[in-house]
Amino acid sequence: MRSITKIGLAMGVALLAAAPVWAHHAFAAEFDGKTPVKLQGTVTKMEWINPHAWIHIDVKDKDGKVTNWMVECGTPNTLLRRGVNKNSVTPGMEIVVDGYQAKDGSNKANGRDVTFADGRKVFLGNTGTGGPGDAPEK
Amino acid sequence: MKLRCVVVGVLTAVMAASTAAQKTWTPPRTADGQPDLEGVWSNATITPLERPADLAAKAFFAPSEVAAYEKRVVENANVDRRRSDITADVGLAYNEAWWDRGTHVVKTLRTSLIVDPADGKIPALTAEGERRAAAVAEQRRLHPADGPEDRGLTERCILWPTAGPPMMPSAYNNNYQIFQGPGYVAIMVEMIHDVRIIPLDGRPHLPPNVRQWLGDSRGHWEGNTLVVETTNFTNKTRFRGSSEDLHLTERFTRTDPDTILYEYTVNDPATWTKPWTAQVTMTKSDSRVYEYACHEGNYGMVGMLEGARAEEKNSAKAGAK
Amino acid sequence: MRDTFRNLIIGAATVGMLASAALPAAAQATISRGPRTADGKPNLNGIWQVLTEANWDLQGHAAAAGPMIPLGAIGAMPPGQGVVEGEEIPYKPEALATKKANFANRLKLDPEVKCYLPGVPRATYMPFPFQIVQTPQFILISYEYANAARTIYMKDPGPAPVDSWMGQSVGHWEGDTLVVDVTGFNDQSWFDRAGDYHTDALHVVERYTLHGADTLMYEATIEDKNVFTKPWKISMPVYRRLEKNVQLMEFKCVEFVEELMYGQYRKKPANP
Amino acid sequence: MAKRFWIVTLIGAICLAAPPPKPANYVPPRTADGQPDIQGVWNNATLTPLERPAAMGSKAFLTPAEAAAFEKAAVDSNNRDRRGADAASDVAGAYNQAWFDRGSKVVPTLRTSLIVDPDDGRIPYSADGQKRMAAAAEYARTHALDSVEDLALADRCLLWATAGPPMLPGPYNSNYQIFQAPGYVAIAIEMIHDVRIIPLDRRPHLPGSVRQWLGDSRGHWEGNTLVVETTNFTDKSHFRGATANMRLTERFTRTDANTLTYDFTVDDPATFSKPWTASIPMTKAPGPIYEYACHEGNYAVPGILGGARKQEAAAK
Repeated sequence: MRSITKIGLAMGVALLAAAPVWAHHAFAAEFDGKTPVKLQGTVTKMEWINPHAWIHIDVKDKDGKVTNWMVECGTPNTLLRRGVNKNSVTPGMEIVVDGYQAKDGSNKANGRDVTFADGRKVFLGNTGTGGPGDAPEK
Repeated sequence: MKLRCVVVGVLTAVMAASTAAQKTWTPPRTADGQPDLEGVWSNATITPLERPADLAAKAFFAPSEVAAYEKRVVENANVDRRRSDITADVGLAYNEAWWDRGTHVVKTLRTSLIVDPADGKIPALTAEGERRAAAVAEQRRLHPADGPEDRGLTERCILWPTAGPPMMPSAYNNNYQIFQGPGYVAIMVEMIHDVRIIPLDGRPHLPPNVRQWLGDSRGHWEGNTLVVETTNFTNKTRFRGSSEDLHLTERFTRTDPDTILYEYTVNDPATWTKPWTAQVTMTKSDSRVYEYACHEGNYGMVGMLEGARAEEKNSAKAGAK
Repeated sequence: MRDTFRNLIIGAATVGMLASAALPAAAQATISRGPRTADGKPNLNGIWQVLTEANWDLQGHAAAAGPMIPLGAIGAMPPGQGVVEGEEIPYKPEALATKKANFANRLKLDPEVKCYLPGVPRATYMPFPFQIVQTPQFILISYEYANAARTIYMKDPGPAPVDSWMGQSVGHWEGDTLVVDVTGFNDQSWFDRAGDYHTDALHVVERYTLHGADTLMYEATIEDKNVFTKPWKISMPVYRRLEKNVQLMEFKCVEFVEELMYGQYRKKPANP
Repeated sequence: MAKRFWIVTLIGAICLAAPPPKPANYVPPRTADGQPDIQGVWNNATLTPLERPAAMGSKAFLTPAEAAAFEKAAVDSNNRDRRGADAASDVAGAYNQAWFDRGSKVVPTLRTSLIVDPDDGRIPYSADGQKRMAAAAEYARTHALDSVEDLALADRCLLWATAGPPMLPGPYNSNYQIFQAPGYVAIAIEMIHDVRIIPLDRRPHLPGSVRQWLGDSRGHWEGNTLVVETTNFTDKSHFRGATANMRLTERFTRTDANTLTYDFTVDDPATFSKPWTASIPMTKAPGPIYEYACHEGNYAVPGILGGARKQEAAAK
């Protein structure tokens, strides 16, 4: 960390500040930092739509009651360029979502981190789609 | 640690070579004799619009500095910024997987997109510009989400800076496809499927009472440079606080097979004390423009408005207790 | 004498030939070659618009009152002779029931009410102009309605990665006809305001043929095994817009439906 | 009221006579594209009613003397100042002849009805047809002025009998202008500015699902007679009780420079036991066709319905 030069730091700060402005919408406006959620469930539908992709998952609670959650992800077009396509995430997949619940209290959350049970990231160009882009990450 | 490392494209001598070659290369011609700008281009870049404070005096990076700088910026963007402060964390909800801000500085190696004024900063606002900016900020502060009109044009799926005009690099989807037919240059902007069809026949602009989100553009060729004049902006577009009297001049020059130097001059005396100019290098892409149907899937808008209503109810309840 | 006589005959023959060339395009047996691009293809560049009432209802229909009483005659449906070859759309029985339910609930369900992208072929016959910018590898169609747009790839880029509203268009020339194969649709768009719909199995093949300099003949064959018993075809002429300095303008209609779609979430709703 | 006129004239001149002779074999001029020329402004007003009045019994034709007497009596009666004995009948007789243009002549054939077949000059209703007509009458009686749909089509400015089709003479404005162009005959109808554009190229009718107030007409020439087939009627026009499946055949034959004989045959098995035919002479008129903008000035409908509502409120 120490080796970051002044330039890097400055740039980093600028970038940081810029990030939320550039998002399709400020997540804080829709999701509530005070209600984090951890959802483990089965994908029922994957909506590859703009401005945000949405994963629909069935989440079973301790006594087996199933509720369907909608998880907001980023813009899909970026991933299409890395070889992700509609077969990358299909109904039946088991995933774990770390995120925050929607402010209006509905069963919606944002996908802060969306991983497989074994911790592998879901949204990488290399999830078995052999797409270009980032190096496989363990 | 879910740090996702990104292979950093290391720019070496290639960069220097292409800037030097700019002068001698002449673009091929389209079927009807126009310099050929066709193809898919991206203007993603990590170079910010305005020069960061700590680089105040430095207009250009030396070629040797570029690689290290780029590496740091990209890594910094990818660090898993789990924050203790929850709202900041929520605000940074994505990691790099979702962004596509680009991994390179502009090929001109400038430290900012702005080239004039020389300090790389947007010139001072006029008094009216200050007043207008303050009014907008106040409105936003008092009415963050009373209705859809209070949200930004991107959140309303109406207009993204990538379309502008001017066409600004943004968080992602910085993709354009240029088509040239006889008498026309057409620019398809991926986000939000806006197509700028620019007639080259010197016809007059639309009547001044006709205002359009993307204004009304007219183009002509000066040698190998396409010059595009755009007027007729609405008073709702507000590019960085601009007024509806914004007069924009854009210049497209293909400097080598893989680069278009895109330069725009913002002239809006009602807002800035003097005109200012920026340059972005657009790089040829072998990808394609995908559909960005934004409005059709805009669950976010409902979420934001309902979120605001929920908060009001809660604070009302809290107040009533 | 003989020469003058011969010249006379030749003169008459040429006049005859010239006369036939001057015959109106429709009278000539083959479709006139029409204007050409530099690479020898029919020149489809220009601003075009359909005049039929297909967007109200692809099938023949009488005029009818509209769903919004306060609009009066403005909201009424104009009559149309229909553009479907063979009059009827060959719905499967259960699918016809869905279409009728769609029509009954059209103010809630028709994507056009919400300014959603029109899909194909509906984008062609929306009551708005569209512009074709034709290049050898790509043909851009930019629609004034909701700034919808399509790039027709003359080289097949492979299957569409995800479903989309406007689908993925791959074109090729068959003689003087541009044939466009469109796949990769989602199931959201409608074909018209009468509730005619499809699923994501939709496959459309369009044909654009110049018919004289200022008219295009447009055909579209529509196929969806989930909804129709067999492929069916629509066809209609498209007319070039000839006004001076004509250009596409903006109809970015998202702004016009925000009250409809989000008004209820306002802090102070207009009509609570 | 109409029946009383007939009885009066009959008493005056009771003698039977053969119908007048058929006109000589007139050959009409031709339009530029070779169609028999039926262009010009025509009027089909006549004192002869569609159906033979019951009082006439089996009398198919008037004698010339009877016709002349009748015409004089009819015109005088129409012009009489019918100040009624009581207010109601006075209001009913509100207009005198100055406002009407029912014509001043019976048909040249002196027939006692426009209907030529069946011989009795009456509409041959089937049992079903009669049942439906009775039911409609009963409904009208009990819901006279509930809503605008209960008013006559003419009162609603939707459709007048002069347009039909078939095109019957009205109390006024029975004026038509015919235009002919290659492949088309067009009939402009003054009331209510309806234009029937009849293609002659034998193209198919509109799809059966498409229903129009004036139906969908196709024409062709048989010698000097224009034959027009019309189908695709709505289930709202009910010409004399007919259903939407009515098939109408009209025949236009110019019999002399100033006369266009217009015959029509109505075929609707659900309403009429057999097809029936009527013949109406159209006589050349100076014209022009004036604009008849009906709906734009229709104060009557709000007056009628408003009045009914007011009376209902008062009765409560």
